[in-house]
Amino acid sequence: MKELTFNVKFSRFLLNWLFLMVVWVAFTTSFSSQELVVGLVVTMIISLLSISMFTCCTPAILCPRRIFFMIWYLFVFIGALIMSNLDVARRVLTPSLPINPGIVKIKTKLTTNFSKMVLANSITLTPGTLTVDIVDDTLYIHWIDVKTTNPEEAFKEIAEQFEKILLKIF
Amino acid sequence: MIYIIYIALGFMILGLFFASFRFIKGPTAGDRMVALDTLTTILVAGLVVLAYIFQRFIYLDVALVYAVLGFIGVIVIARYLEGAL
Amino acid sequence: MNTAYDIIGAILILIGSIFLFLGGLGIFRMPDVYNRLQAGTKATTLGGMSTILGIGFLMVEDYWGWLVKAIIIVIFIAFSNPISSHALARAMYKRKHYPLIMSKDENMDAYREVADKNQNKEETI
Amino acid sequence: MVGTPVLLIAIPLLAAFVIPLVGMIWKELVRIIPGLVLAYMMVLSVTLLHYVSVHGTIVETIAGWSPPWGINLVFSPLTGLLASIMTILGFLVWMYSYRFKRNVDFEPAKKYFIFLMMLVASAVGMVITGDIFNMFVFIEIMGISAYTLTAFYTGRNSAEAAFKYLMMGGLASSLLLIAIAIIYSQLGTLNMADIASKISTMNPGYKITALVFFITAIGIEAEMFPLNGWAPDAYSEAPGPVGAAFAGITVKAGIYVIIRIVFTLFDVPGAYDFLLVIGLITLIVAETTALRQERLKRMLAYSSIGQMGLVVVAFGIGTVEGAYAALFLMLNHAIIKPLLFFSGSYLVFNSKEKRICEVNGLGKYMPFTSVLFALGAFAIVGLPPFAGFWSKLSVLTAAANEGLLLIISLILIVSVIEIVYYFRVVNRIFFLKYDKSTSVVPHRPRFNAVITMVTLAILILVIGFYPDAVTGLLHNASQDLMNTPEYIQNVLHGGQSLIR
Amino acid sequence: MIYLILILFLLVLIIGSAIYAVVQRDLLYAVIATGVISLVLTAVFYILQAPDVALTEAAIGVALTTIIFIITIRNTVRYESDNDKKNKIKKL
Amino acid sequence: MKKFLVLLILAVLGYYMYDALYGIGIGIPRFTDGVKDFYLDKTVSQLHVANTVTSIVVNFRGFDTLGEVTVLFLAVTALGSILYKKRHDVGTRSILFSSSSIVRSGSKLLFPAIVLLGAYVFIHGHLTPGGGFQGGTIIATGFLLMLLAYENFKVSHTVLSFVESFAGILFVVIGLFGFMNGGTFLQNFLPEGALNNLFSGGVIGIIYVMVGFKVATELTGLIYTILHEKD
Amino acid sequence: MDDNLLKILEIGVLSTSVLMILIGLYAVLTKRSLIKIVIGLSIIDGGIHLLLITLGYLKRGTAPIFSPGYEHAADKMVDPVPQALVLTAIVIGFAVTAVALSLIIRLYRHHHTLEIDEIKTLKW
Repeated sequence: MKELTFNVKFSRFLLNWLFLMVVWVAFTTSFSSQELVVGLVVTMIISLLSISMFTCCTPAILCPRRIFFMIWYLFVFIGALIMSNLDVARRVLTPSLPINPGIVKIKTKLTTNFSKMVLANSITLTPGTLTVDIVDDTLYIHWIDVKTTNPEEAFKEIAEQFEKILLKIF
Repeated sequence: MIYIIYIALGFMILGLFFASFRFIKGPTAGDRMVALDTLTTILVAGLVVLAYIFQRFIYLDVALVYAVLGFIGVIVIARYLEGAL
Repeated sequence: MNTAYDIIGAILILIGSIFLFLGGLGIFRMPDVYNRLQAGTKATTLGGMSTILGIGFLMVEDYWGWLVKAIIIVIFIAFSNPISSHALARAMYKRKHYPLIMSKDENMDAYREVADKNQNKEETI
Repeated sequence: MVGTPVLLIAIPLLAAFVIPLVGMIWKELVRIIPGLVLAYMMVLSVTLLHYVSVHGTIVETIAGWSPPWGINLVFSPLTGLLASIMTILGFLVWMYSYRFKRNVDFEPAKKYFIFLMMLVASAVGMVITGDIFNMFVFIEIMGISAYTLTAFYTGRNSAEAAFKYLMMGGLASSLLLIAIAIIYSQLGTLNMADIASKISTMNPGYKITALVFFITAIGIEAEMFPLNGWAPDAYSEAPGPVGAAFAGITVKAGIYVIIRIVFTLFDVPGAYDFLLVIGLITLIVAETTALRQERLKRMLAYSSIGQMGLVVVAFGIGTVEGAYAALFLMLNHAIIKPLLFFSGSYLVFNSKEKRICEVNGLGKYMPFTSVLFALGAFAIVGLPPFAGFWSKLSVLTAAANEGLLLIISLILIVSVIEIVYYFRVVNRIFFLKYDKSTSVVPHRPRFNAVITMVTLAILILVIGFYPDAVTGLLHNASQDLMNTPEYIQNVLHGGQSLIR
Repeated sequence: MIYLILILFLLVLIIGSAIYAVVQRDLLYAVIATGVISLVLTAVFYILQAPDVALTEAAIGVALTTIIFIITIRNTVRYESDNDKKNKIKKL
Repeated sequence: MKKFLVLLILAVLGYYMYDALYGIGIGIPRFTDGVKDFYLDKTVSQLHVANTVTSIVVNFRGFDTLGEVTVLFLAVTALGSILYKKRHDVGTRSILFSSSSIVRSGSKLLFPAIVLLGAYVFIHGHLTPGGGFQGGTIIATGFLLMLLAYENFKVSHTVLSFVESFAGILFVVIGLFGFMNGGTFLQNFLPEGALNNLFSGGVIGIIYVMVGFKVATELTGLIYTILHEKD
Repeated sequence: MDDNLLKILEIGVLSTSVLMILIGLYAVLTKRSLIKIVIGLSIIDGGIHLLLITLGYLKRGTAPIFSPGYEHAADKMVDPVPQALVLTAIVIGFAVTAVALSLIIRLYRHHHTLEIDEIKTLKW
């Protein structure tokens, strides 16, 4: 990995600090001054120590358009989650277990590791699919009901709706 | 309201029962780990419900820590099964 | 059953507990480890999230911290559950434990391809 | 004053945390600081003992809460005597092992001295604490130090001996916790004096249950029969000075805990007879087993177990005289057995098997060490001019005053056995011919070892020729042990709270 | 009532896992069973109104004990006796 | 044969223990003159600490905690000493390859949050359940996650032992500060504050933070040592 | 929740802890694999911790934490002392387990087996 410039590091640190501060307030569930002061110090130390840990994003991720897409993504995701659960319920409760499992591979256009993780997690939580492995840009997916083995068609079937939005966020 | 909580607890117990059955039966280590994972999640939900029954806010901390650490416990054994450890 | 929060909470708890039960039943009934993972992960994730949020809504009038803490637990679950099930699936896969039913031969090829590529590239932190 | 009793624990802990830091600066400090700390502990405990014998018991409270609520440390004539013995012995062991393992790498040496220091500190803590659960914590500290010191050599057998010890020790701590749970559930307190004052209200069934769990648990630490399976292995596989430390320090702490529990905490009437019986069985079994041993260190270990059995018998007599005799025995054993271990491990230093038959004729080539070993052997079997004689005599008088003739005869028979196996070794050393083919090579002891052994020998001779030097202390201590109401009074209702 | 059933179920689960951990000849499964024991023990402590202890048990028992046991198994043997190793070598 | 004998002994022991313990009576207030009520009372009225378990662990029975921290310290040291091999190079990590990029990114994302959770637990040790041990263990578990996910993740041994020693020294030194103003070891010498504020309980919070640091570094060192162990 | 149900709870928890202790003892006494022995020790520890917590339990009690809303509930609180003791005991048990497992690793280096019968070179 190439050396990061100071600006990049500092902006990451700020983002990290902000994120951790939000988490801290959620942990303490209090806005009293003592908690906030201690929280600022503690989160600053932790974000300094884990400057390269958190994510590769910069504060540019906080621009309104991306936040709008994030919220949209959330809704799409929750819809898919509910659909997948209904799907699981249907399969589990049917006595004959209607499954036809297999493994397919799809290719994604996403580049950063973090966005790939979000995509893979979304795929895992959507109807009938489970990410088994990820090698570079290829995702290997266990599909409970294989409809096609062609990568492009499978991609359309499984991941297109997420990737469209994720490309806009990252 | 309390009856709804009781019904929910009943469903959770059934879920725990089936998961623990799979834990004892499961032919491979992976099946057992799936059962452990499921047990962890159901128990986290159960702890939150119990915090409601006891009416103590601070008990939620335990559920939080439990959720995080159960996840790491699964990762440990997954890494061992993978052959990396 | 007084306020809207209570009703939302009650519905969420009921749905969530049913899905938790279905998750348990799913890992009991499904034939092999990947299908069990499918059923277990999805159902318990939604079930746990929904139950916890339901409790948060029930108590939010008492103290707003309940809902905030419930949300943070939900976020933790939503991130950690798929990761752990992915790690388990990959581990079973690396141990050459293949699904019971394979649909097409091409998929077997896809499998082997991954199995060969188990070496990761160096990535610094 | 030099300090208060709590510094006996706090300073070693502080030093244990400091040592990894200063080890980065200068490696030699890793050896020196434990010595300084042990010397400080020795000076402090002796000074406090002197103070206590004049002014009366010190009860030190921790965190400002008076005894039934907070933890307290009791520095009475009895505990002070034992703590002084332990710290003096700990300092001597440090001096003996100062150049020990000089040639191996830096890491184990650092760890050796930390563990040695913690062994002494935790034994002192076990003795001076006034709280059962605190005692449990100190037992665990002592346990972990002892397991690690046993496994210090990287040979085959040392890890096995350590694992055996750990298994027994783990069971012991579990049983101890059950006993503590029963006591707490009945009386609602963990302070020893508070328990002692309330014990009469406790249901006898629970009392006996708790006592059985306690004695089983501490019996493992104090090497009572049949729970002493770990001891010979641990003694023989550990390094020489560690064997001496086990014989002189950890076992003493275990015995102290047993007598404190039986004499002060519980008022179960049959307990003294139980101690008498179990002590006799330990004595006879251990001494007859020692007769059959082929390895020197194992023989010394079984002899040590037998001596502990004798101590328990003396306590089991149940009178002040008996306690006096037992304390005298403990004092003598703490001086003599380290001398035997030190000189014995020099005698068989290069040998792999460390058999007794390998010491043939070494008296001609290593006269100094051999003479010291013989002196120790004469002292421990109780020949008249040496220290062991007076202690054995006082045991016999105490038993005679109570009319326990059977016990007297048994002790005499066992003494004959003891004489047989020790004189066998002495005979081999001085009157047999040196066998060139054995792996034992005569060599001179190092300077620090010489100082240590000579100090111990001088102590033996002083006590032997002039026993009045210690009898006063021992009388104080034995009366302190038997006087439970005064203990309760001191701890719970003031006494002397703190000195500075 | 249902609360009581929950507690009794958890207790039975503890005992079952303990027996399983002792009887099972594959040490890996025994280790996973000890993980389950401490997981469920956490819930029982929680029900018995001891959240501090529950937190400690969860923190120590779930991840840390598992990792040290796993490393030990990884450095030594996975099966309790050598016969098991031969019989089960093909299985997972 | 041996098994039946053992089972018989265990059955007798079990019956005896059950019989003895059942009579104790669970769930009812048993003793009136125990230490429990004093602790519950003084925790609020004098120490101003919300969590009674914390006040017992750190203040009333603080000496136990000192011993307990020492036990952990000794265990870590013992681990290094027992597994010591006579060679100068430190062994290779027993992790052969790193995990998939999903786990790596996920642990990267979760690691600061887990460390923050641990810090939260031990900073709020006197207000909520948890404290130094739990928080320290959580932080160590976070490090464990990173060590599992990345095969080249390194923890500086010097920094670990430095922090560990420093926290331990501070614990004892804070205890010795208690001798000021004629107090005793581990006595509180700071203002107590008000109940349920973050800055309350005087020295208790500080000691628990120290314990947290110490436990975290000790357990991280333990994990690190044992992960390096490989035949 | 009436008293009869609480009685069942008491009996259940008590017998669980006793059974855990017995199961662990069985493993320690009869099993021949060293790791099984350590597992047995940790099961015994778990049983004892459960026993201690049970002894401190109070019917309809709550945790001994004076958080907002519970400042004056001291008479309803369960006994905090066993909880503090168990807190200490859990950490100590973990330390002992770690030492035991490292000893096992070292034994395996020399003997290449974990069977207690084959390792026994020293006599009892």
